[in-house]
Amino acid sequence: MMSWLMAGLLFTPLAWAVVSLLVGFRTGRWLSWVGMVLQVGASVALWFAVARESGFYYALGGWQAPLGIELQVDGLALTFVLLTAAVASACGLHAGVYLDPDKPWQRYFWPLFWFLWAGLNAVWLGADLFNLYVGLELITLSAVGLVALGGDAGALRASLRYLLAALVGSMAYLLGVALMYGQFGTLSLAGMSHLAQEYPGLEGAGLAMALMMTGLALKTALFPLHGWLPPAHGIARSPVSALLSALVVKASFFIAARLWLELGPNLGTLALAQLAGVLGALAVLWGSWLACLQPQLKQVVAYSSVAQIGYLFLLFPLTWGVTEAVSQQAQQGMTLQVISHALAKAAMFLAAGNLILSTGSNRVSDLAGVSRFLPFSLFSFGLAGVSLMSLPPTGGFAAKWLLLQASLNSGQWWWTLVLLAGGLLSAAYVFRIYRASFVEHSELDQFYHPPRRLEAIPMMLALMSLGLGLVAEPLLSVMALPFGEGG
Amino acid sequence: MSPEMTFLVLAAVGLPLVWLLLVPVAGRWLRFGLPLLPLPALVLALVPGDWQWALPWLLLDSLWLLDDLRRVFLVLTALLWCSAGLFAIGYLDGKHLKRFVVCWCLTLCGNLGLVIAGDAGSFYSFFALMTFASYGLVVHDGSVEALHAGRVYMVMAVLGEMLLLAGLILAVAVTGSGQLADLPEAIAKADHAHLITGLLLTGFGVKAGLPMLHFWLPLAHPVAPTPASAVLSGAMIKAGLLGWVLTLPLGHEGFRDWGDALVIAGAVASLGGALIGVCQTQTKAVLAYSSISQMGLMLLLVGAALATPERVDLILPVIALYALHHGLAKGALFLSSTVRLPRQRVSRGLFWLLIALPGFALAGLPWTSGALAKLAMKEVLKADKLAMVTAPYLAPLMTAGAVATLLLVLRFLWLQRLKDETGRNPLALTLGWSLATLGSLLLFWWLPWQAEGLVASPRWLPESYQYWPLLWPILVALVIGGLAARLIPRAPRIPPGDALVLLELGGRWLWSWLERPVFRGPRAPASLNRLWRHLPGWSASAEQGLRAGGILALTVLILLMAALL
Amino acid sequence: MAEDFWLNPWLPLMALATSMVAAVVIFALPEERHGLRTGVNLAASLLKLGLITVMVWGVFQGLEYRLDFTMMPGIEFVLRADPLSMMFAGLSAVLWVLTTAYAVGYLEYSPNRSRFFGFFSLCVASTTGIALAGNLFTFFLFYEMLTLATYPLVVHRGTEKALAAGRTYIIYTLSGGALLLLGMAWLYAETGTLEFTQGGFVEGPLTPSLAIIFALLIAGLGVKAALFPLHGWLPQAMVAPAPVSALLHAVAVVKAGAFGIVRVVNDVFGIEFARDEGLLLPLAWLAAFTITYGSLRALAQQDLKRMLAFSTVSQVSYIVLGLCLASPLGMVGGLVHLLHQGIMKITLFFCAGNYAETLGVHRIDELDGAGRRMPATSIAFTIGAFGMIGVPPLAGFITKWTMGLGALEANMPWVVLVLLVSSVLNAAYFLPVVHRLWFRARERDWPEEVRWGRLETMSWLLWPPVLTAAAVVAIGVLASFQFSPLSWAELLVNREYLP
Amino acid sequence: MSVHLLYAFAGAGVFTIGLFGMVFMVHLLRKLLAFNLMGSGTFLVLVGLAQHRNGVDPVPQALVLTGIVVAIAATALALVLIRRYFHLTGQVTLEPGSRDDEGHS
Repeated sequence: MMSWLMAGLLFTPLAWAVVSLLVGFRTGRWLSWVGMVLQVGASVALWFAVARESGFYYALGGWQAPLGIELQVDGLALTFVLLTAAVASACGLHAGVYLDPDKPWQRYFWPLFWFLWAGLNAVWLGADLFNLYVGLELITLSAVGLVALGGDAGALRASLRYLLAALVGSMAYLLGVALMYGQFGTLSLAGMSHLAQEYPGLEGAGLAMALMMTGLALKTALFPLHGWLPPAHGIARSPVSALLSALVVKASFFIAARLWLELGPNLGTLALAQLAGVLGALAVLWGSWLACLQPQLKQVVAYSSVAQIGYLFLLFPLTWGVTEAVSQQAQQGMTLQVISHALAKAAMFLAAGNLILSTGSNRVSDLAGVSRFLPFSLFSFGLAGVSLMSLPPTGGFAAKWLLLQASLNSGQWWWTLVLLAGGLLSAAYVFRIYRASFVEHSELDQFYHPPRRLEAIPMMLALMSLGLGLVAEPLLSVMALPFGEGG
Repeated sequence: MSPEMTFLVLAAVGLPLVWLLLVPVAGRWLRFGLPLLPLPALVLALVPGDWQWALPWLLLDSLWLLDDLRRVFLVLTALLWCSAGLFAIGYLDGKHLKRFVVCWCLTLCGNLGLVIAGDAGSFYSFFALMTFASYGLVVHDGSVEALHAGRVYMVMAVLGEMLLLAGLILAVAVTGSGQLADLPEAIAKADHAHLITGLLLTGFGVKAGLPMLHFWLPLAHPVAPTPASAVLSGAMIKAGLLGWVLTLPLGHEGFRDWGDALVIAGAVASLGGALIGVCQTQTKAVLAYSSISQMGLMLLLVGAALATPERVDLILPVIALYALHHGLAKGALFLSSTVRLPRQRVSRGLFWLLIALPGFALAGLPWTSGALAKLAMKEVLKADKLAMVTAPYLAPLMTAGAVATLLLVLRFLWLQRLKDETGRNPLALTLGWSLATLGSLLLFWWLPWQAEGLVASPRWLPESYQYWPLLWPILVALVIGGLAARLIPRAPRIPPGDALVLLELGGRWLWSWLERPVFRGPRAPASLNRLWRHLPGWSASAEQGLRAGGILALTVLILLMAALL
Repeated sequence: MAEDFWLNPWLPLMALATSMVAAVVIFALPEERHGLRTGVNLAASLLKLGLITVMVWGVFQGLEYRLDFTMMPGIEFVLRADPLSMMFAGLSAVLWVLTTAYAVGYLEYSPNRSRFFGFFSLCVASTTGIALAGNLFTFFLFYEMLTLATYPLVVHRGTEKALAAGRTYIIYTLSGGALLLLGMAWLYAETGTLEFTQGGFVEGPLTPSLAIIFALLIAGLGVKAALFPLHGWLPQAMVAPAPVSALLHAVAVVKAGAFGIVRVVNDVFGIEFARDEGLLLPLAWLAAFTITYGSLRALAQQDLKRMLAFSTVSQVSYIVLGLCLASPLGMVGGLVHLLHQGIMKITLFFCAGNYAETLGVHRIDELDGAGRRMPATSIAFTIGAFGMIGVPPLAGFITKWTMGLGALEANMPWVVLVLLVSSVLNAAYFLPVVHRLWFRARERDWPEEVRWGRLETMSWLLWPPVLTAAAVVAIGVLASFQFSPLSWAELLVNREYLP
Repeated sequence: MSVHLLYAFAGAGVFTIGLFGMVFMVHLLRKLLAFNLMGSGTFLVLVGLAQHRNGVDPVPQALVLTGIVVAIAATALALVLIRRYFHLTGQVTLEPGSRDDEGHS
């Protein structure tokens, strides 16, 4: 049973990727819907399995690490698998309608989409550093492909920039992995953590850590390494942007966070933790500020991602050298932030895509008068915006609340200011869009309402993000599912 | 309380309000209700027996009641409003009739209600209703003078209301209950007894024309429609007096200095008012100053009562008597100011007699209410029975007051003669005026006065030895008046409202200061605006720089992190 | 109602849901279905009024309605009905009915009505939520929701000015929300609970961090309550349509702030604790200054609604000031003003809207002679204005009287002086308007006159102000009646806060 | 110092050169080559360091094999993109200052 599930989660996407490479877009679409159902089913089944028993290690095909692929199935990984299933399905459904099936290059969409999904699952479930690297690369390459798919010069330029940045990041990470392996002789995170505890003060481990962290920060687009993100996310097709912003950047952050939580207590320093926090804070401020200045709708959303990613890096100072309870709060807050941002940002990009479809323009100022027609997508956009502003009862609020508590309880009150300022600045750019839609003097008297399905999907995502705060308690309980050896 | 009485009380206060409901539907016949409206109140005043009616759900736990003191005021108020209403039927043209009726009814309701109010909340409510509604009566005419007078009236009224509110709140805070009957004792015991006394004195003083708070009177009376002036001066001004009597700590020790201060204020009012009044050129302005002067005389009584607790029971009936006397007489005089004289000699003489008699009554002509009031006043203010510094001066003051009063009346008559309007009067107008005059001349004959046998009915007539003291001031005044008419070709002009002119200058300066930019809200400095304009551009180029140098930044970051670890 | 009626815990949620559901339905309705929309609106508002009435009766009998569930570790979502919440919920329910009716008339023939009424209902839902919130977190939730729901109403007209006002509004209120959030998070970190508790849950002694938390909470709430210097958004927001202004000023937004301050002082810190530790005195000074400042600014205004806005700035601080007196009567005065100010101010805004809609008049100096043209509206305005001044026997007087007594009870006589000065200033800016209405002759044509048959204006527009004006008189005259606002406030204070 | 360690150090050097190239080269193909240099450097370190510490170890060999596959895939993708980019624009650089954010949805 379990092996089927695990295989389903990793190999179905790969298989679907290969198969859909052989068929056209339309057939691929049918195929993919079936695949999505399978994926969602497998994810939910995994949830039940873990809830019934507990988390476990799983060696794929019976091959033990380091040569085989070892998977770590715990509450956190499960949460992210579920999140991926939800968001990727939503984006896939949206893309199936949104993309023009008659363009020849669209046939590559589904393979790339499935490769991406496979990479994501690999990262969530991966237990050793090298497999994480492979998953990461799989994600990167398919994401770049998706950005470039059928694009013009601008899209290509953006995707090239993205690719180069991501490759450099991967290399930095890989070099770090190499140093780590040289040092510890193992690739398993757990084992490494164990060894680091046993032999503190190993020279070279610090450099390895730095390389990995920086590489991952580059891939996560932490300020000031975020330059590649806004062009790529802004220029890609909306469903692709949604996938990229919601999930792809989270993958590298997920690895960074796991590294930090396992190795940080022994290898990290206060200065490093604070540096990460400061960069995160700067990302929040700078990203939000630039989002306020962008003339184009999707650029606003893309810069908003830069800002929201900044929040995530507050995890580093809030889990270093604090009590177990505070660290717990910070981790919970971070998980919620990842989830709520994923849902909200996906909703936002999809809604933005719909709005662009309706108005025929990507410019914020062309939204003038749109609110008169009460477009569904504007609502979705707004609801997602509420989550980004982290107002209650959204998941964003729950996350912010936990982070606030963590920073207050650990005495690092300065992060509260960042959290609050970030909320206000995000309000500034969200309301900029609203404001534009309320302008009354436009000549607009016709309005193209996109197909219902296109509009329903972002709304669903936005509502999920909105309701996340209401179900934060059960959600956090999934994350905190116990972890036992075996499997 | 019997149901009939309940109904009567409700009718007395409520009838004017009910009449209001007719305003939207009624036409020109609306005015015919005016004399009827106060009738239930009049009946109420004449039904013997004191009563109290507790209304715990109304306002702040209300109590309405009627006792002897209030009864006098109720008679005065109802009668005067009645005759003024009658007069108004003939006086009014159709202009702004509805508005006038609305204001009239509201003012009437307030004026009647405050008399029977027994608790601070309802008293103050009715008082305020009267104050604010009567604004409409003052500015009814809509002329520039009327509007100016209205503004002055309103400013002073608001100030008065606020002083009053402060005083009442302070006093009620001490008692804990809002009953007026408990107030004097509470004030006497309060920590801020003198503050409260001062607030109440000045608060009611605005209405009662206390010197330096009197400015609105000579402005408002001339411009208001005549029936309105009559009630303003006859009834409403007495509301202030009633307020004093009900709330000041009369009968309690410790306010002797206040008594002296009031006497001085009264002296200033009665003599100063007269002095300024004779310089006026409008009949109604003269009458207004006369009211100020008369209220000055009543101030003497209030001062004496405040200073001599043990004499309060004697003085209060005299105050009531004096108020009744002055109210009716002054009402009659005001009404007469717009009466046209008939052409025939005989009836013309009769008219002059009827016009002059209330005036002479004010001066204390024997066989009039004035004589009764003056005598009673003299009796209670005998120097040997009062323990005041100013006690010895009271008698001469009263005499001087009588002279001054008559001088004002003579001035009024003189100006009235100058106007020399002849013609027919509308019937209602004549009736109203006659009613007021007759009331002034005859009413007091029937009233059962009881003040320790002092002026007890039926011995209201002056004793023979009293004629001379009553008469000689009248003679002196006649002589002075005659001489003045001969010798002074034109009276020096003093604008109505005297010292107000200076105050208004100050007010204008203050207003111009308020309009300065300080109160217009802050503005961001220009440099900040400039910075704000350039910021987006700078940010965009910084972002371009970051994008280009991203990988360089990465290198630096690796090194930095390695150093930190 | 039986004590153990199974529906009891759900009543608060139902009251909340009526307007919420109404909002969703209205959003879903096509723009042209005006009749149906009006029906939904009115039905929902009446239904809610009924529910609130039931709860008021229950609360009066000592029942407590409560619904809670856990959202996050340690954070509960709590709805409950106690006397204070009933006071505010009752106000919003009553005025929602009237404002809805008014808005139906006001927006007749104007575009975007679906959007307007949808957000309008959301706004009311948030207000109800604020009223029924059982802990600070739930309060905050609806407080922020109110901010968001109001923005579309403020910018409804879509003009440059409206958009600028909306921007100012959102900047102010969201910043306030951020301060509130910080204070709330800190408070939670210090005390570990947020549940509104009778007598407060903050334990002495006063530490500096508690004092800062208090300041943060008050500042956050003070933005909406328009305490100086956080009042800047209010006068700008008056560009919104009149029903919205009415809602902003009378029912929802400023009241939410004031209500929040009441909650924080009473149920978080505890009135006695706050008083004894000297937290209230600075707040009282601030409120007193705001009262005076607002009135002074109102004096200089030429635009009627702008003047009313500054008047609100001044009046809302009465509530805070009354609370800060921390004496039974003072609190009664403050609390009762929560209702009184709402009803008086809504009357004034309705009337201002009527003048604007029927005559095209926006400025005070264009009002000459409006009393003849629109007597009913003008009478309502006059009553409202006199109420604001505090002329007896109207509602405002009851407030002033009670608060004045409370000030003396609390041994803060200077407050009486503030009350008087403010009354004088109120008179100084209201009386000239009243004078113009009634005692100035009309010399020019009205800027944009619209005729509505026999009545002076559309009946949808006419009746709401007339009714509220009648209420201003009634709640003043019948102040000691058993279910009057004053009695309710007394019940509240005697039962809960200063027994 | 063993020969393995020498490999590792050489690898670090190659990596640094590659990084340098990434930063300062403008031509896209050169950047791609620089990336490949970085990759090679990393692989050297991986193998060299591991052998130095743990003796003969098959794991790094396997890892490097995988890594090379990944690098080839990435290079291929980059080449496709660069080629198409050159066809569309005639450019071989991502010139700084150009507006990247125009275009379609």
